[in-house]
Amino acid sequence: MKTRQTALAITLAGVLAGVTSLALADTFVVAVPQEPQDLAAQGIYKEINAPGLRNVIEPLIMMDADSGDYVPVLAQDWEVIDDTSLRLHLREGVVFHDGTPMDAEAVATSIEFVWDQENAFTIQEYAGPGRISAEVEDDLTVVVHSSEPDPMLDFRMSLTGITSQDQIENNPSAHFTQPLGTGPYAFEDWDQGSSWSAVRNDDWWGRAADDVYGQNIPDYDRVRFEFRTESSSRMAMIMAGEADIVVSPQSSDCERAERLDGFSCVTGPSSQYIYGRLDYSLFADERLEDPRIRAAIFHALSYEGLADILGLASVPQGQLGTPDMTGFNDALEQYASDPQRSMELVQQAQADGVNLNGLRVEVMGRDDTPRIGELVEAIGAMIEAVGIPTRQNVQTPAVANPRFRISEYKAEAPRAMMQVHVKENPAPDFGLNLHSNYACPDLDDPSGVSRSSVFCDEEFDERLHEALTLIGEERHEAMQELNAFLHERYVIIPLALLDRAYLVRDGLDLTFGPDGRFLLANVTQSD
Amino acid sequence: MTEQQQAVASGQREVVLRAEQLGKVFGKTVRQGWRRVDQGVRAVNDVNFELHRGETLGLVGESGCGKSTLARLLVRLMDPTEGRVEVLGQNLLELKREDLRQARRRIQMIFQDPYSSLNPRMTVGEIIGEPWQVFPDIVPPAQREARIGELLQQVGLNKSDADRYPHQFSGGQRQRIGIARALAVEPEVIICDEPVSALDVSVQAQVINLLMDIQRDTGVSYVFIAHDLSVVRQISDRIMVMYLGEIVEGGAVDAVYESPQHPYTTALLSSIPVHDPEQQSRQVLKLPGEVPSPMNPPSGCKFHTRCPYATEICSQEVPAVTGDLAVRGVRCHHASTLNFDPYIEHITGRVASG
Amino acid sequence: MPYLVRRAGHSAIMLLVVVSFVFFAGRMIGDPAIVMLGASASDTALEQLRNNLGLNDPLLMQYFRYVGGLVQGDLGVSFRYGFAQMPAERFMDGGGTPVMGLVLARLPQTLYLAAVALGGALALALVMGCLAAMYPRSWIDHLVNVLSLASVSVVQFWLGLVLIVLFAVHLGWLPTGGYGSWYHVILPALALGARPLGRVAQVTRSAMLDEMARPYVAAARAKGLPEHRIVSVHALKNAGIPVVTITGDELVQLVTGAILVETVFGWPGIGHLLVEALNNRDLPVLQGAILAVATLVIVVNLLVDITYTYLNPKVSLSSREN
Amino acid sequence: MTQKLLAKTEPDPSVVPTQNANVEGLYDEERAPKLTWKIYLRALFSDRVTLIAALFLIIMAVSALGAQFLAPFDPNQIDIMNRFMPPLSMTDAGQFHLLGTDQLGRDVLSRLMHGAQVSISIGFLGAICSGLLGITLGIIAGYKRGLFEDIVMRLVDGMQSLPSLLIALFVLFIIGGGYFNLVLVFTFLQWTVFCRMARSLTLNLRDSNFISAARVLGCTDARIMLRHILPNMVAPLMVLFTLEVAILILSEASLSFLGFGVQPPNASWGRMIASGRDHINTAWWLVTLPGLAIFLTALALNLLAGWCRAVSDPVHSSRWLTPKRKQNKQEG
Amino acid sequence: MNAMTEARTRVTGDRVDVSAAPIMSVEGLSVGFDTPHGPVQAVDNVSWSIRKGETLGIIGESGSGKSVGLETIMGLITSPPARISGQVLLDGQDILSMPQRQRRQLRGDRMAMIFQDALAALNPSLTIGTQISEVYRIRRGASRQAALDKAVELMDQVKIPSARSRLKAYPHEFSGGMCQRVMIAMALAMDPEILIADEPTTALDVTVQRQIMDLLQEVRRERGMSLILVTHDLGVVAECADRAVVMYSGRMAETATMRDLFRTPSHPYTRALLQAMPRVDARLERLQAIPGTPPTLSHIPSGCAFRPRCTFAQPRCAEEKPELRMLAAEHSAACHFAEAIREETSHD
Repeated sequence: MKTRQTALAITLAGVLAGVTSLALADTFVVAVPQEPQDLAAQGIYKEINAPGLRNVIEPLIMMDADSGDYVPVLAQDWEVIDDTSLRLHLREGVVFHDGTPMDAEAVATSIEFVWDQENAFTIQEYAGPGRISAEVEDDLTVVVHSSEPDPMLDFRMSLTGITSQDQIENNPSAHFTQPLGTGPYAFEDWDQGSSWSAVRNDDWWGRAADDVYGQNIPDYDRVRFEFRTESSSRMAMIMAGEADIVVSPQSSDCERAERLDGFSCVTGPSSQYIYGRLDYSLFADERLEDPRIRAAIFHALSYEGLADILGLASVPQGQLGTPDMTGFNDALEQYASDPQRSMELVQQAQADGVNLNGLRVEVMGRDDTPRIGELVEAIGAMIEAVGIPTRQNVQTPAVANPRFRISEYKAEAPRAMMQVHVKENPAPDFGLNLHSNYACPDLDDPSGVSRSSVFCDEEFDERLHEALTLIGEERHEAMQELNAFLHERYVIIPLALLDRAYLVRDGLDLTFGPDGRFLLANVTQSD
Repeated sequence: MTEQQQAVASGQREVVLRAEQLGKVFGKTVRQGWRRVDQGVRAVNDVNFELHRGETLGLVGESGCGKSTLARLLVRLMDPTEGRVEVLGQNLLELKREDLRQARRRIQMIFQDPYSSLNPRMTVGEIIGEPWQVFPDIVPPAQREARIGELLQQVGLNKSDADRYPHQFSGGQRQRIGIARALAVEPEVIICDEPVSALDVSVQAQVINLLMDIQRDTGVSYVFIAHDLSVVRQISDRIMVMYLGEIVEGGAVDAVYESPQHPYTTALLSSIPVHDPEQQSRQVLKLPGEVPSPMNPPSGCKFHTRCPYATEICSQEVPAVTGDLAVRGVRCHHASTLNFDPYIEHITGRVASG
Repeated sequence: MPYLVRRAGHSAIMLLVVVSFVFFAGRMIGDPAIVMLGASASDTALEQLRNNLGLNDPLLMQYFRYVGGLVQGDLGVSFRYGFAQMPAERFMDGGGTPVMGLVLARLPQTLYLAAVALGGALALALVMGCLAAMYPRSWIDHLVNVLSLASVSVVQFWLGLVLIVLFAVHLGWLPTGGYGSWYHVILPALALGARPLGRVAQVTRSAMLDEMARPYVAAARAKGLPEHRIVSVHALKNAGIPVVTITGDELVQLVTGAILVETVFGWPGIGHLLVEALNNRDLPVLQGAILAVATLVIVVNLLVDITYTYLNPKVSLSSREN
Repeated sequence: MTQKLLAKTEPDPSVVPTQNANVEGLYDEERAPKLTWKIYLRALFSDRVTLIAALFLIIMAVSALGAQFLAPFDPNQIDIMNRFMPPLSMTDAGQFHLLGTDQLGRDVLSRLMHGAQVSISIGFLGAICSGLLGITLGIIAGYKRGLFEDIVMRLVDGMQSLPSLLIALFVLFIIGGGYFNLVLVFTFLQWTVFCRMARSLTLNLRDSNFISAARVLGCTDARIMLRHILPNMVAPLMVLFTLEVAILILSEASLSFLGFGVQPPNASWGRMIASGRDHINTAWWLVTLPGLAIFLTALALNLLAGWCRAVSDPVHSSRWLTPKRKQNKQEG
Repeated sequence: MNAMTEARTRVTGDRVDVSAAPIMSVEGLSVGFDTPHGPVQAVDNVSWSIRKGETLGIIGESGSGKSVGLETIMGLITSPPARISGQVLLDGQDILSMPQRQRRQLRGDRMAMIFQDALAALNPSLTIGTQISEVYRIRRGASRQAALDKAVELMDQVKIPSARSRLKAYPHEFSGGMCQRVMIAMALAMDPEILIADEPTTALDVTVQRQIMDLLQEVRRERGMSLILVTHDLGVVAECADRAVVMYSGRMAETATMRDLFRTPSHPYTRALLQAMPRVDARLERLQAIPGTPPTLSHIPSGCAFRPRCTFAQPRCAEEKPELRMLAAEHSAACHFAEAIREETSHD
């Protein structure tokens, strides 16, 4: 019985495949590194969650990374009422792909659904201190509230995808697999394990609007996102002409693209950076609290070299963030690469009775970090070279090893782990960074967001608390000082700032969108 | 009668091996519902005999008649399901593991296939000397090498052969090695399981002569199993004929060969091709069919399906043994009424003229 | 047929062992809630998710619920795919992406790939093996020997990579991967079929050599049968038993090979699903995929056994042991 | 028929007279000449393919064993300035990299040699451990029979009907990768192969008369198993062992590909492929060379095992051991 | 006494026209092989012939080359790998020089062969009916049903009871004697003129051996076939054959009519063999054993192969290979002293 069905399925699949491949003449193919977990609206807050989903689901507003200003999308206008509420005026005449209108009620439903704490959505990592609710003022006006003062409500709204109210209310399971947004492309099919695709939405509001985002009105019949985990496979796809654009190429692929005809590499800055979190005061091996040992480790690394290994990356300026962020300290230099000094520091420490016997710095990476294997090996080799033994470890099933969680530290003996990790910070402000990476985590506080920090310093916590309440230039200066404070103490090693890169076949131009998402609206035919 | 036969008849000689009501049922207990039922193959049934010192007991029968099983029961390579085996008065079946090993010194075995009965990875010296690893008291270590040489010479091989491997020898020579190995523990009884049937005609005679010489010199007793009646006659003092696990006739060898009382014995004797073209005008008692499967043996007399003389009673009643099978006896309803003389003229005739 | 019933019984017990092993061992990998939400998830979200998934119940209760679900064809709900993040009561249809659906969606692709790979390999291997056996020690024999050994010595995923670079990138003859029309299957099938090709050819060759040395072949020649009939009817049917055994064996190994090959080629089969589940610590899918593979393997073994009885009349279904 | 001996001629002096039954042997020449190592060697030398395979394995073994002394560079010495150097290139500092450098500027040849150490030793260790376990259980099961055999063989059947790499994956997923975990998992999975073979060989041997003879002689079970059964299955087990080493080397590569192999910075061939695969389009040697090393090693092992099996096969061995005749010698 | 017994067992020797031309004659046949230990000569310059309706016994121990020679005649051993020389004339045509295709036509049609281990010589996975009928169907182009009918007829002829119902049986369901009957039926399918029986009864019990030998003689007589009977059992030959060839180590030692062979054995080997046999009719004090063992083919002694075991051996025997010499009509022996030995025995 089962076998017969299978046989049938095989035959049918073969026939259908033959037919459909012929039909897909004007399809824009994007090779992406992994399959999305789901296509729920909350997924648009981070590009790697579901590449391309932003073409189907749109937010109310989006941020222009260059200027740091918000630009209109589904909301044409908005105003901050106070530090707990924000009023948004919606665009008129927009409909979801299922034909239902995008009105205030629909938007309110979407906002409340995405930020609902009952729903264990990952977007909660960007949740503010309060609960978010939305209120319909009139057909096209929505007021968003936070139960606690939240100066970044507009930022959170730029992360929120708006989808059909009808679907959320009546068919919630479809919300995760068949997104119904308002974007220029309407979801068509998700061939699990293989690809997902969307067809052109001829009713897209952007065709008529004069304040539409992007470079052009996208005009491909269909767009398909092919999942290829192997970067060499993705590269092969564009070389073989099977893909128009490849997401996340290797730097070596980009170098190769320079030499080869047929495609080119487009790069630009991103908000992703790689850092090494070296265990400090919290549950750490006490020898790591010796400033000489820490300094020795920090100075052992060749940051140029690491950026070179990573490719498509640059050496950061000794802090976790990009120069356009509030709180960025221009005066801070990256730690000097000086193995000689490191060796001296180690010897000094040993002369003072610091016994390095048994210390092994465990360099550990999660494998969703680009080039993680090489990175870990290189870092390990560099630290070893100055006389500090290491153990290197790439956690393969990368997702959420409990050992990464601070709360799990309690369960282990004093640790000496340097966790190499990639992080994306979509906010134009150091506040979130400083809080989540350096504030002493309150392990008993269930709502705390600072749980990736291994640093506990009362002075720092106090000053940060103060700084977070400031705004404007005051905030900027306070955070600059905090960055300098951390820099001196060798808390976290900023390893590299990553570039964004796409392989683009000849005949196409791609510019990075204002909010760093892959948008077909930013792709133009050059011929 | 030879001296030995006389001695047997008079019961003067010591009994070295005794089998009493020996039986073996193969196979498994089959589960029928909750009960377990024996669904076995009765390979050997009700075998009784005594073997005296220096005597040879021949055992003949067709393939599948259970004679090899019997051999294995006698050395306890298999455990019988009933009956007992005594070696020099010791019941092998009651012995504990260690005592059994010790008792094995008394009874040894020679195998049919000279190719598979020697460990190809051991030298001849190691093979022959192995029993002394197990029973170190038989020969002191210092004398072992010399003793191996002696044994090799006793079986007609060279001392220098001790360092060679079995595959360097011919079938007949290997059989000699097997004999030397059996002799190494100085046994009282040797069970010979078809020791010459795998050998070439020209070599058979050597091995038979050797076995007879050894018996003459050491007084060892043989149970000699074969399907070749000529060979059995040459070496045995007494003979037992087996059919489907049972002894159907037994007695002194000349008596059985010259006046068989069981139709099966007669058929065997008369079926032998005689290697004399002049001797062909004789009557042959031919048996139809082949030995039935032991899985479902015939009722009554097990031979009745192939017996030219079978009557109704044969298929209904199990025949009783007339006389003592070990001395002179037969298991047949009609033994007293049958005359087989025409079928064994080629045997009796020769005796008369020879 | 009592034999089949007994076999099925054994299979069921084995499946249960696998289920239990996979269920309990799977729990050693850590808290599924953290797995789903990531290291930076808040404890509230985690707790919420654990409630949603019933992870706060006693382990045994979860186990029985799992087994109970299995009996009804329910493999549970994926941690990764879909929407387990929402409390179940919010869904009118119960919610969650059923693992069964995921597995069933991927199974045909894997079977398709396996069928092409094995079918091609088998056909080629039988020819190769027979040729080698008919001309022993000739150049044909040597060639078959080296080729077949070479194809069992190659690392499948490496072969896949090399094939992609060669045929898709440099020559541009075939697609680099993905699932689609018939030519998509060629490269993955080549990479996957190499090992069975070699193994079956080897076994065919030696089995045929053995059979051709048997007395019945001499007897068949002596009665004047043409050589092609002796090879193709007499010897091949008897050589079939080891060939079927090894083919069944290879089919089992093929599923494992598929894990790597499907990953390299982006083939949406069960192997790919499994690797994704591994990488994402998607326990229900991992369990489901392993169970699907185990079931497949058991079915294959049963088929092999049935084929035996056709090939070897001495083995009958009612009497076969081991 | 006469039984009288003809006395016309004197018997051949080399033959002992017939009358003496005790010295009937014939010693003027060796009976069945042993298949000496010379014959095997001659056959090996006449089989060019196998000879090359054997030589290759010797080279591999030497470079693996002597990696510490023979490798031109420290395999973990990174050199950021000289990454992705193709084979046969010279750095500015004058270091010559025969097989180029990898993505961290490490010498590929040195890593291949150290990788050989890891890969081959995992293969060997895995095969030895699983062999010891499997053969022990197999012999005991085959010799003792009974309940023990039932249990062991049920276990073997069960385990063999599961795709082993999948189970390996799952177990490694739980206990983590690494050298000893790999060996452990390989042992756990592969013992069944040895067990099954050892048992079936034991069953065959068990019915041999020389085993019966040993039992009749009063040998203990342990002695029979060690002295009589084990030595007689060395040849097929060695063949199996060789094949298993090849299989385990391949398995190591597969598991490394999925990230369960040895941990960095140690090199193994599988890990080299796995970490080089991102660069396959740009630095072909990173994937091709370790892949070839695995392929050739496994091929050589397979060829050698195949050859050993062919020459130790009682039915076909003579065909393989017989030197090839020149065509012109043929008649008719 | 009843139908089970027959007054005469010997059914040979009758009606063979001694003057008739032989239907097959083997002339100077040699077969050699390469082994790891060097080349061996399995059959060395063997010549004999057989007439229509005759039974020829070929006697020899293992390794004497008796089967190899016949397998070469049947075309089961070919060159290469073997080295074959000499001629086998069938109706005056040398079959060894024929192309393979033509030789295959002879098999089954002109000559057929049955083997020692019948169970092994039957294909375990095909039914009896298929195996008996296939050659008839393929070579004669008969329909499936006709071929099966033929099979039933043949099975009746070889006295397999309830033949039709056993068409579907497999060889393993048959006993050894039954398998041999199936073999014979298979061999008879194409009505051959010469039947080669290679130790047809060695694996069988005495009582079954008797049945099979009788059957062979019966079909031979009915069809006027010639029978070549290969065996190591002198008794079987004595009962069945008209003439016999004695082989030793690949060479012919002696050939004679049965009467001559047993009355006046003229080769020391034949003599010794006859003396070494234990007798069913008497128990001897000692058997006259032949010393030593038959040589292996790779180490055949120089000169006369039997020399090291021969009580008559002279230095000459080590140097000179004795040729087969005619001693009397239909009696030849290959011994330097054959005449003397013949003289000696006939006086006895």
